[in-house]
Amino acid sequence: MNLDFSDDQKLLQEEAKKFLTKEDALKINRAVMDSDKTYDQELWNKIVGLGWTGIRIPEEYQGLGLSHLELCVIAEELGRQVAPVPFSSSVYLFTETLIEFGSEEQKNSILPKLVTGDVIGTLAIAETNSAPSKDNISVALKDGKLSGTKIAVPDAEVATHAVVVAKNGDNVSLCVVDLNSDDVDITVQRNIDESRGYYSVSFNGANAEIIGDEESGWSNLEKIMDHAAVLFSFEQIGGAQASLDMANKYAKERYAFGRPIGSFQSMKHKLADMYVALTLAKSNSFYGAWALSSNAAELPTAAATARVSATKAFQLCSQENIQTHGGNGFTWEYDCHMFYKRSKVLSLNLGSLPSWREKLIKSLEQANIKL
Amino acid sequence: MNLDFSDDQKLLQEEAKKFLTKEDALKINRAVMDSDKTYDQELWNKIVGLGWTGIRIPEEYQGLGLSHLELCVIAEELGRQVAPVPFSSSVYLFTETLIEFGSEEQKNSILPKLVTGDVIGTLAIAETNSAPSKDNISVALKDGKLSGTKIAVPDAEVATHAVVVAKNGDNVSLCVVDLNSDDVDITVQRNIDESRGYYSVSFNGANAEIIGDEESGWSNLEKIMDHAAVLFSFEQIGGAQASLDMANKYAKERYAFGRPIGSFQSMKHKLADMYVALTLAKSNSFYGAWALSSNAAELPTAAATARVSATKAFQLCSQENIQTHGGNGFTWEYDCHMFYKRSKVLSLNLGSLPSWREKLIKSLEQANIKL
Amino acid sequence: MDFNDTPQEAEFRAKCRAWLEVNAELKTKKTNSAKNMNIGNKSLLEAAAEWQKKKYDAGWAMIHWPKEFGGIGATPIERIIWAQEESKFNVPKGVYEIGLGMAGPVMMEYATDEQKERYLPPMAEGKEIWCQLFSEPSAGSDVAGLRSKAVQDGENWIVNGQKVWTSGAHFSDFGILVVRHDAGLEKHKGLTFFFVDMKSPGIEVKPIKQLTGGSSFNEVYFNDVVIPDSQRLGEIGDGWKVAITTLMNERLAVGDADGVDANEAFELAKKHDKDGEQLIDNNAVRESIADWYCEASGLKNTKLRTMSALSRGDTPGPEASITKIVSANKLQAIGNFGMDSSDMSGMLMDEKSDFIKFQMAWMGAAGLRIAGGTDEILKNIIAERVLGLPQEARADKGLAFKDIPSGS
Amino acid sequence: MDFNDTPQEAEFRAKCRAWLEVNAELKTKKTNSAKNMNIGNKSLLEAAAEWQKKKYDAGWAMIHWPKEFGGIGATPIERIIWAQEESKFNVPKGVYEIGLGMAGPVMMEYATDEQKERYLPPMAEGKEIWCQLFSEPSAGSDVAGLRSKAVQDGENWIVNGQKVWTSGAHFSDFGILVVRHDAGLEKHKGLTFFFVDMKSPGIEVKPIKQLTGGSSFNEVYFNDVVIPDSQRLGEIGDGWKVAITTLMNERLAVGDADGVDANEAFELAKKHDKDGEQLIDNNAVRESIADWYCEASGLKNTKLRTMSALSRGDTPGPEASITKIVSANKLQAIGNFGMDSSDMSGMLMDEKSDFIKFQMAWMGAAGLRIAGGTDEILKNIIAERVLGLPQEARADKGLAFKDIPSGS
Repeated sequence: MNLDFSDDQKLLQEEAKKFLTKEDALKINRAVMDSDKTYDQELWNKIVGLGWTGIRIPEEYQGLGLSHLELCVIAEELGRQVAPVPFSSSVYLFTETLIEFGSEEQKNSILPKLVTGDVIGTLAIAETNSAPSKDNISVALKDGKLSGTKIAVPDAEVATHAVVVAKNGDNVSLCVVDLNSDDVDITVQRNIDESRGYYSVSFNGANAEIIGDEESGWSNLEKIMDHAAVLFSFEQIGGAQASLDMANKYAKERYAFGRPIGSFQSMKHKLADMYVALTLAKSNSFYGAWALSSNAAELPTAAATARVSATKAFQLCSQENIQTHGGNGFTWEYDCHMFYKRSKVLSLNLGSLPSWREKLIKSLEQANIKL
Repeated sequence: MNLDFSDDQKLLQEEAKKFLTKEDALKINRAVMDSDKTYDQELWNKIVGLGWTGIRIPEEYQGLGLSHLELCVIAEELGRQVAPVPFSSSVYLFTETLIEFGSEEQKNSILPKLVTGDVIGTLAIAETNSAPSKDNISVALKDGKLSGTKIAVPDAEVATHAVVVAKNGDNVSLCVVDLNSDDVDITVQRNIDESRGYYSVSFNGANAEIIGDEESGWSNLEKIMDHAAVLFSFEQIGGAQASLDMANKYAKERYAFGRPIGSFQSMKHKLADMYVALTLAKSNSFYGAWALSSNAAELPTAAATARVSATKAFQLCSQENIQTHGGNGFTWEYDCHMFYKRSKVLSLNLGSLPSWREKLIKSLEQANIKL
Repeated sequence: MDFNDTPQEAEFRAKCRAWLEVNAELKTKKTNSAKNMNIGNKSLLEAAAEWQKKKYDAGWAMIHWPKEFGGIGATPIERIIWAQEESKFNVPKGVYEIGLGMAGPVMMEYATDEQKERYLPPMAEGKEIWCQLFSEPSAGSDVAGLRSKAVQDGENWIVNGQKVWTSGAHFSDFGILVVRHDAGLEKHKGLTFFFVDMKSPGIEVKPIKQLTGGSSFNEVYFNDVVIPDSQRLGEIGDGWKVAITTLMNERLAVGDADGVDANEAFELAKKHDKDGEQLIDNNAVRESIADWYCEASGLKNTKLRTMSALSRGDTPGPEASITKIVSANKLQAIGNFGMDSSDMSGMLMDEKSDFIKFQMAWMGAAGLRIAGGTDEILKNIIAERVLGLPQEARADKGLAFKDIPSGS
Repeated sequence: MDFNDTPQEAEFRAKCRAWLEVNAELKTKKTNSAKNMNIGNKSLLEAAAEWQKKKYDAGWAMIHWPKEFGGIGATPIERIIWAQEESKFNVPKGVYEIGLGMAGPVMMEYATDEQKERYLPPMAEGKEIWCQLFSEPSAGSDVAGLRSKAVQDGENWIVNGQKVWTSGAHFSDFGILVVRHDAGLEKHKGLTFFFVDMKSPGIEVKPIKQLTGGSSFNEVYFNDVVIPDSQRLGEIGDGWKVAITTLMNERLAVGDADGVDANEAFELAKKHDKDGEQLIDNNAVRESIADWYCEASGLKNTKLRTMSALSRGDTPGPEASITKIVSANKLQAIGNFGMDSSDMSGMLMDEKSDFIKFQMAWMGAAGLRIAGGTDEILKNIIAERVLGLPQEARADKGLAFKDIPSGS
């Protein structure tokens, strides 16, 4: 019985934490927010240099050949420090798709470049402000050419490639597109988190190559979403933990009425509620990590469970961290808002909380899993 | 602008409160719980003697000829003291049906007896453990004879008559039945509130007389439910207020750690939350009372709004009153449980909280009402 | 019970209405009145000044004030009727409210007759704008813990320190101010109240950038600012007594959270689909909207009950204290709902979309739960003042202010 | 990460399993093990005694105890494995848990060698049942505020007072007891710990009737009860130190709320229809079940993380403290859900219906949120012991117990 990371994985996590602390990722994130940029190139280069983009890429493609578990601990640290890099898009979404469904040729040509940073990827799904479904995909793939517009594509500006969910005759297929092509127009879309970039991406007959079985695009996408749900949940618990830590520190240092505000029972209970939500989310994320790394049949359930509780925990912790900070929490100067905004963006990036609750129940109906 | 009761109505309420306090209705309720009885005959006789069962009955039928508003203030006091009498069944449900839909003959024969207490009525709706709907009524009326079984009929043992919702060919009709008939079998059903009686009632060809238009039985029932929702909401806010008052008193008197527990912030905020819920419910109930007494077009919306918020307020207040009392709150000896149980019974008697939320939204969809 | 005005009220309402119809434009569905102050938004300032002057000239500016200062001595219910009618018209808001609502009553009660004559009419007329200088970086919920210092120097006081969360400081002419004149006294006893010319040398105003990216508030620094003793309001050491009236006015004034409510959630749900299904057909959405509707209706009817009391000439009960707690939390929940409704694209802020107001609500609500008294402080107030629960033992009781633990 | 036992753990589990399969009956879906003690339910007492004896004879009764008292010196992870396996079998519960879980450790740590020899084996064998006597009418959350008095009289102590919430007092042979020996000392310093023969003259046991109508607990009155000083556990004045270990054991032992959980809600929703629609097709129901499932799964996986720590030989973290808060509140919500699901007939308690367990949950949860530490006390514990937030100033600090305000 071991629902925990190994000593090696914990060591990797410790090193990631030290690195991001030394770089002061939170401060870099603030600088990105205050600029027109949507990520930090230098920090990203260093992350690539550390090999994190190749963690899951097999050694034959110049990656580190490690497991999802190593990715989970890195994700938690990136979440804790709100790092402004295209890691989630490129690694959890794009690279995972390549590894799971890429042909030998596709893997050979792209995976090594993901390791070196020459390729950065993303995943383009949404087209309307409704939840994407098999039936509302209209970006079309025909004779190897892609046309139509995707919205809310994360990191599309820095990304060189995208996996695009496309209508392909009667099927939905996944395909890979070079975003630097002249047939692709990328326009920034303002979003609630000034340190993240979301874009509308128009394809005007751009060349696209199908990845994976062309009839299974939608179910393959669902599999990638399950993978990403677990990885995102680690970013979320990292952010939730950081929010709770900030609130805790402030509650001890801030005095009102002659005593630390953390000695007031309403503050204690608020922080206890945050701790409870975070602990449940963390335990469920560990379970999700196990299911992901062991490719267990329970993955759809475990991923949705991790996702729902991590989304709730991060939203609660970042929201009540602001409340704990009082007026200061509502300023740009304090860091609280970075976590509040990131909590919402992380929750929406893979589909909303109600959507994931629904996925969870569907998985229970299908799998007949019992607690 | 006057969203308040008149001085006369407030005087009536004050007298009702004094009467029920002098009688010690709460203690009578406890005695009923400790016995096999499901109501108190003596208290009921006194209530009849005060004329309360005839408040809404026109003077031509020997009633007091007053409005729904007078009934609302009485309801609030009965709720405050958890009075163990068949008032809600007989007055809010049965009498209201007679007044709204009875023929002149029916009114002549029954209304005066409701005033004198010779008739006590109830309303029989449910047959299964699903929410009653037009389509799941199977108790059948044919050639003036009723057959089939109703369940969860309140006060059926003490009641002499019932309005029964029955399938009548293709229609649903309301009809009046004499419960003392040999063709009616009444069996007590154990329920969560030992001071209230619910019964299964079987009709074996009992004589029944249609009341109201035979094709409009269901919509007439809905109208009666809207009336009752407002009246029940006053019982509920009375109970919620009593629960809050108990919690407040205990929080001031009970000491722990050398101070009154009401000085702890978590207790303060708990009681503040109860106060907030109660205030919203009370204001909505006042609005419901206005809509009911003025027969306003908004009644379905106002009734559902009052009902939903009063149900939530009473459930919250009675539940957290137990929590405030700690271990004592969980004993039979303290009064807290009487309110907890009554809160749930009052909420279910007219259909559950989800059902009323649904009615509220339906009414908004139909009426296009704006705040 | 009835929702109709009394004959007198109806007559007064008709009068308000008649004047408004001539002088302003009725709101329509499409009207978006400029509600928020923006730094340097001159057109709002100008528009507000113009409207205020118009009202003043016709006697509508401060109707509850005595005639001599530009009012008509209106009753509380008449004030409400005026406000209800005015709110139906598209008129500029956000410039004068604080001065008129908070500085006005204090000046009315504590200023000398000469000062009232000098300051109140221009305040009502809109010639001079007032702001309020209470909160400090180390004194938020515990306002009385403020540290700005005033030292008496002959006929003057020299003030040093920093205030925060001052709306409109950058365009105000005067401010009301509470400062500490003696840190050797107990916390509440060492405070004194002034009004100050915002153009005084040594006053520096800096905007505070908020979570939203906007700046509706300011920090105000005082560096050896000279205030004549004649601008003291109340006795030396009575500062808390003077301030507390103003604070209660603020807590009432903050009131309802502006922005999306149950109706907007309902409209969105009817219009929008998700997963191929109309949102309004989703029972979870229906249940949430039902609960929000009940809360919104409860607040509205609570206000009507308060008005009923006013209408009878009674003093209203403490019910109003619940408004901000309920509406700010509801706003945060509804904001979240709106963003979740557009799923993967819920973060996109498109000015033309149906969702932007939900995003603004979600951001703004985080501040509203704090401004004008946090959820926690307001619940304490309900518990102690309404329910009569005992105060906690005060850690700062009986201590000289300078000896109170402050963590620094 | 893996969910498999280590080879040693697997071997131990197989041993447990093998013995259990021979000696008990596997639970089936239909098995309803008698979980609750009922006054005078002799068959449960007998069945429990028989099972306890069987385990004792085979060495399974208290496996973590040393051999000399009937154990096998098992590791913490082995204890868990045994408990997991035993819980899969239909064996009687509710008689010995408190004695073995709370009195056992105290006796093990504080009793003399002779006393251990005399009392521990019969306790493990089930010949003698023990109960716990801490709470009092005026000392619930503030257990140390207890008032029962012990006065020393030569070699004996004379005890007077009243205890409450004592499970199993009416069938227990011995009890562990904390009382006040000196009200002139500070609250926590005036307490002393004993064990007492429950058949002593002057002890009177009365059942407490609960909200549910049942009686699982008792009041215990002490009238001049004589306890030999030799039955003192720990030094005079060390009563709180001895008691606190036991209380922490209780808070861990209370743990998960028994009764309906997300699975039962899910099963009900799949089976039941309302308004002509399957409940499970209602999105509001789906969302609630999803949230309950996540909470239940979170608690389960938190336990597995604790086990992982034990399995490595580490001391587990404080995560366990959240179990009762979460599960008792979830139980109350799910109980409500079940009752609301049958709408107008939701109050009917039919032993044979699907709904009765939801009704019992709704009633029981109101008590579970209090028993073994209220929600509020447990949140304080998380805030102070886990998050390190500062304690409030204690109103009773430094005062002699008799001078502490008690409101009476």
